[in-house]
Amino acid sequence: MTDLLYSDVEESLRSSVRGALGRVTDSARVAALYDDPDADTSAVWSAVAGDLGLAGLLVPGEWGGVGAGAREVAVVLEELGRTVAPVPFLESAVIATTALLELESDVVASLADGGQRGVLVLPWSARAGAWTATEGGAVTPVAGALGADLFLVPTLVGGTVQLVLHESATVDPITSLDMSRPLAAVTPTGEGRVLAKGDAAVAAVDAALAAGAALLASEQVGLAQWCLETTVEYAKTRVQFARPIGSFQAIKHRLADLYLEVAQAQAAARYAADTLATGDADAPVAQAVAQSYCSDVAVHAAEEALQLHGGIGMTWEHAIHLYLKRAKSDQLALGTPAAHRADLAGLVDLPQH
Amino acid sequence: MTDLLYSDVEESLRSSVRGALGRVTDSARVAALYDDPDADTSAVWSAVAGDLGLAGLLVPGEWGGVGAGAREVAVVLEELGRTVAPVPFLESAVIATTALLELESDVVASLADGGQRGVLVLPWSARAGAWTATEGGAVTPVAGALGADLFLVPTLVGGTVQLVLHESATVDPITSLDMSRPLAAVTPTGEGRVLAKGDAAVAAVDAALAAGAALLASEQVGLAQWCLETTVEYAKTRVQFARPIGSFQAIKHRLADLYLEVAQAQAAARYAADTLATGDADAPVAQAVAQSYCSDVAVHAAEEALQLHGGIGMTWEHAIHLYLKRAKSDQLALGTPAAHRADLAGLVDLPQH
Amino acid sequence: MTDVRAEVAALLARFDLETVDPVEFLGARFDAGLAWVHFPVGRGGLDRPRDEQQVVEQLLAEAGAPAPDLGRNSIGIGMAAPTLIAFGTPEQQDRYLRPLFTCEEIWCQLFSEPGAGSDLAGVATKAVLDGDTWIVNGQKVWTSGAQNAQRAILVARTDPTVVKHAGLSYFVVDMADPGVDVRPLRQITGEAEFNEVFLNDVRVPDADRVGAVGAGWRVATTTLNNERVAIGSGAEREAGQIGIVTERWRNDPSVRSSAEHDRLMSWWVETEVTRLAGERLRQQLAVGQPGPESSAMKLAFAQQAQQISGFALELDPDAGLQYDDWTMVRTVSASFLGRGPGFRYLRAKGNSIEGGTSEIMRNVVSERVLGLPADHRPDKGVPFNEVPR
Amino acid sequence: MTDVRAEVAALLARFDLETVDPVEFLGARFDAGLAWVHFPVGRGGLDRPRDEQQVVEQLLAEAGAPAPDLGRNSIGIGMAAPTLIAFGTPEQQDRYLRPLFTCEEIWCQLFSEPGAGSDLAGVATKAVLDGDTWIVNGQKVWTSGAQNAQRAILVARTDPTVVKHAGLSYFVVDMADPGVDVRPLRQITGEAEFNEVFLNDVRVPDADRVGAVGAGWRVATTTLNNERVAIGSGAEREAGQIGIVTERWRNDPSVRSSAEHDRLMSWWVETEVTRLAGERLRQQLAVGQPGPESSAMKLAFAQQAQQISGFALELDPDAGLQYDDWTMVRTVSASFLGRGPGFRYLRAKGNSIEGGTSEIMRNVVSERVLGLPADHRPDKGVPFNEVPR
Repeated sequence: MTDLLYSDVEESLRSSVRGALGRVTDSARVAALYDDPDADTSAVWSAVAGDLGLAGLLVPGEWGGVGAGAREVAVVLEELGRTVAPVPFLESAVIATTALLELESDVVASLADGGQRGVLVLPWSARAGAWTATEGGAVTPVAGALGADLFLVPTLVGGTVQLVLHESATVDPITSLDMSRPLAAVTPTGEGRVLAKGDAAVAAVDAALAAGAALLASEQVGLAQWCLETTVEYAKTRVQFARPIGSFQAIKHRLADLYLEVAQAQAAARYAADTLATGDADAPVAQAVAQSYCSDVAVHAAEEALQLHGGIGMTWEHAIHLYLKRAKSDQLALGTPAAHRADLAGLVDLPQH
Repeated sequence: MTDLLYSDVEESLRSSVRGALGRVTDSARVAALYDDPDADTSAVWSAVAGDLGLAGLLVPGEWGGVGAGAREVAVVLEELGRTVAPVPFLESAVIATTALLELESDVVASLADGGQRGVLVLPWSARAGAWTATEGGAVTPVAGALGADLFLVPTLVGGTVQLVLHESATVDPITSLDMSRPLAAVTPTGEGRVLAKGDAAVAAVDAALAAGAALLASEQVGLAQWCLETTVEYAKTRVQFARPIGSFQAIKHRLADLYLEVAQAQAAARYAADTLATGDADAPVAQAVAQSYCSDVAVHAAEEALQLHGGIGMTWEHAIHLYLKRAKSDQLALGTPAAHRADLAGLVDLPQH
Repeated sequence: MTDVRAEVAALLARFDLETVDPVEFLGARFDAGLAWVHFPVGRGGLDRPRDEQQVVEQLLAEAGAPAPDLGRNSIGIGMAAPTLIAFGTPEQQDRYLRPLFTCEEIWCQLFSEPGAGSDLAGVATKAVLDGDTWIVNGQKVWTSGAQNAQRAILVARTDPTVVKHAGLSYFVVDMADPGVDVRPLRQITGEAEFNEVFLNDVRVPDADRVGAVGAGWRVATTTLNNERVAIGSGAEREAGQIGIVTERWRNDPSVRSSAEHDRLMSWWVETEVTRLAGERLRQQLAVGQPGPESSAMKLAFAQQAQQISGFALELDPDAGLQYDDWTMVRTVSASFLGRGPGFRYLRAKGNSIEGGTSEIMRNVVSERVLGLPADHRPDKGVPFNEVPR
Repeated sequence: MTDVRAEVAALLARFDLETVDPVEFLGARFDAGLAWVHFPVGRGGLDRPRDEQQVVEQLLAEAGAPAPDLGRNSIGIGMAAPTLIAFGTPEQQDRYLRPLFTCEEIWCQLFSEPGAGSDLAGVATKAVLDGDTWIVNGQKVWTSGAQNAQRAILVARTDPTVVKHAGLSYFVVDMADPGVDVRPLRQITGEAEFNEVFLNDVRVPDADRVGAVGAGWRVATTTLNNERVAIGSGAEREAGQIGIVTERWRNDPSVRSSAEHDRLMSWWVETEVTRLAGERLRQQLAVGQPGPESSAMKLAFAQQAQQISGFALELDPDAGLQYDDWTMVRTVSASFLGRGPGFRYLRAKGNSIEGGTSEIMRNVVSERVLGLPADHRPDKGVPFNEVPR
């Protein structure tokens, strides 16, 4: 069985990331993005990708990366989820990076040091085995495109999928449910350079989306943990009817159920990260399980957090709404839970008919 | 909008039925059927069908019936559900009777006075539009066959469905999850008399199964109400940690949720009974809604009753298990909830693909 | 005996509905006793049975007569008016009812506080008598329409030395008082549908107290009982959130999936049985069996609105990832369905909080419908100012 | 320093495993200190670290050596033995541990009572000291294996005038005492897997008291902590109820339906994440981070067993309507999966009751894992005989 715990190195990484994020972002800065989508968030990218060098976590040393793996990336994503950090780490340092690594393209070096950001130009709802290459025209809605430098565009040319690298594109912002991960309509411009064709291109895109799905689960776990912890603390201090609301048994039992969900989501996300890291044959199953489960847990955690905070949870001034919007968007991102369960059915030989 | 309440006449009927059932059956007598399936339950049939004349509720006066309707039958079934009464009322006085009425067959007169019992020989899981006529051989598992006098057998003859009346059959008892509604394998014997052929036969069987499904919902409501009321009473009196368990908020909230379910089930069952009684065009929708909803509510009510009674609920000596077994069997009877939802999709134009 | 049909006819005969000024017409309607026929003569009513009001409303609607703006003045018409009739002085009734009905004066409600959410009687806003004027200080929240209101109904604590329910009084407040500070309260949807209202030395004449000093809880309960919980979302099948989803499913095969189909049908069934149960409850109320059962309906309505609006986003993920507009606007009345799928999802989260949380609804059902014992309340019998907070 | 591998080898060398009498072998194993290596020398152990026991078990299993019958004597070996080591007198340890390990003496547990279900410390069975003998009267329930047991561990009330936890004492009872009346307790499955045990003037020598008078709760807690909650249903994917359903689904296309498919996959995912969380918890325990988190696992296990076994009946309604056998039989150990679908459905209902109800598990998680405040307990600090019942 794989190691589902966190190593000391991973905990130390967590603590660096948490410290850095604490210095460069907070919920007020995230909330400001809803009124001013152009507010400057470059400090978050700089801190995560530049100062800590995390953009290169997945990239081997020979291409300027750290040569760590998916387990470490998962820890970073847990922390990004905990803070709803406005940073395209998953989009560039995981998804685009994985596509390039899969093709053994040295372009990955320009992403590894955080100097440039890459994006896989597909709708954010795409998942491995379920996406369509563009035949030209805008692709929408794409996450991670605003501020990106390198556009990896799955393109259909004469019936064959090509993965084309563009260095420029028209990027039209889209008002997003989750403004901390803003979406855009992307129309690549310029000639572009073909990185791969046919099966190789398809395999690179599928690998990128699979890695994204596997590791999005850790972002969802971090988010759900924040919701659970914040709500438990609130329940201990909020007094109604002369008692902390956390002493009411119905509240207690719901939080106990939520704890169970979060604990299970954590195990599922760890398993997905570990099997991805080791190239385990069970990785596709682990990813489908983690995405279908963690997506719903994150949404449930945010919804319970809002409800148990009562009226204050419905207000703009409390941070919960940022988590709810991220959780709901994450549920739709990279394949819905039902879609991943359908994929899983094929993997474990449980056909529909 | 249809009348979803109970008329004074209906309440008076309820009170007669409740009184009669109180004299002839109780949970100990039902439990005894599990150890001795041949224990005599004829007094229940006599009381309901004979003394009160309820076997003829649906049958017009000219055929010796009462000429009442589905609303009154629903009230009787609520009471039978409340007591898990071991009596084939639904099987004979509703399903077999409806088939004969649909064919305007005077055979119905022999059922109307309760002197004979009829049974539609189909598996108990059959529903309108989803059943197969026998080509000979045993039909299994059939409810209401033990002790029946008239066997209405949908039979496939030369590719055409016939509804054939047999006055004898080989009836082999089957150990049933719900021994208060014992099942059997039925092989008709003798020549039989063809009551209808082709579309007329199919329509009669479908009408019988539809009426059965519509009114089974009321049995489920009565059963669920008993579970809710019994559990609420227990929660008021059972003391743990020096408090009645009904003062613990988690228990209270679950019972509030169950109350809501039961109230909704009751409305759904009333609507199904009323639309059946008036031949309303919405009756098929009402039936699918009532069966898919009330089936699950009855099971949930019995399961909650067991859980909230704790250990005593797991014992043979408490009556809850009789209700759980009936509820689970009723859920499978005359179409599962998922099957009825699939039917409903066709009725309200919400196709799967 | 008055025939309300004749009275309506007489009223209508006096005006050209094409050109009439709404305020003038509503004033005349009030004076004719057709505002609330069950109210006393001279106070907008005719001392008639309550159910005749339905006849009046129907006849006036059929004629196309101007109606009071319930969107803007639901608090005034739905809650303040019946409370004033039940507890107000003749002077208060004479002064307030007519302009309230004509919507010349819009009302809002100052009940909820940050510290008194579910615990409605835990109000901390203080009113201290100074001569014949009450000086009010405190903070209220979730006040819809406060920015447009001329009057407010207020519950404030006039005696902190007795148990919480006993120390409250009920007032009519002039929103033009310089001590009233209304600030928009932005919600997670981006809109500010509600306000916070800060009360700083607000002066309320004792003549504007409704009911006895210390009787505020009883008066407020009358108000809240008139905050009629809409039972379900209406009598139509496929009303509300489910209707939006089914319409999409029927018209757009691209959102259909067999994995989601049974879930769709389950929600269809859930909303349909809630509709039927709501209808059954209305039939019971009509024959005189009212009760706290409507709390269970509110519970079902909130669950369905929230779950189905979330499900809708999953059916069309690319649309669900987007939002129509985050611009902060102040709205006058609640819109649950009028905007995009993301708005509907977020706004529905309030359904289980506003007007009593789902947790409180479950308490009500378990205690008042099922008769289960109350939970432990440490503040029972304890003076308000001795309760730990 | 002792090497347990060498000790095992030495033990194995002394017997022909083909022919050896199990009792003789187990006695020799006990004497060699290989029963529980962390127990003291002379009492079945070698004073070795606890985790070396796994090595012993594995080596003996590989060699095919006779093992104690845990099905019959799980109470003795799993619960009584560690309690006797922690609290028993030397005489008690000498007298009881060896025959317990060899299964010459089977043990049962007399803790639960009809009036003390979830409220474990609410035990009403009385023990009154008469000279040097305790006279015990009361009723116990949910006692598995009582019909085959020679010994029992008993919790009884020795002082009703103090708070409930303080008035209990812990005893070893000789089940052959004429005052012990064991009656089968039939369950909803038709089987009697448990017993009721009536204690009428049962005589227990004071020498068979374990721990101090009044320390019974502490002793019992040790026992219960050793009632190791099986975390999940094992380390294999598709173990338990889900495996039965998936096997059926794969092998029998007639039970497949698209309406049920997403539900099947949801349960598959649920059981898989519980399996992973259980594995993660085992890994945490192995590195020394034990805790009450296993209560959450028990919760998940019960929910899944119940829901999936119910789902299984819906997949094949005609089979689900039937039952294998209602004949009352007394069974020695629990069978969850061994019989038909109806039995599995009914038996699973006990999963959320036995070993602590799911409600108690949620209390444990919320208070001991999440640190939420305790609910109101009116009996706190009140002598047992003054608590209203």
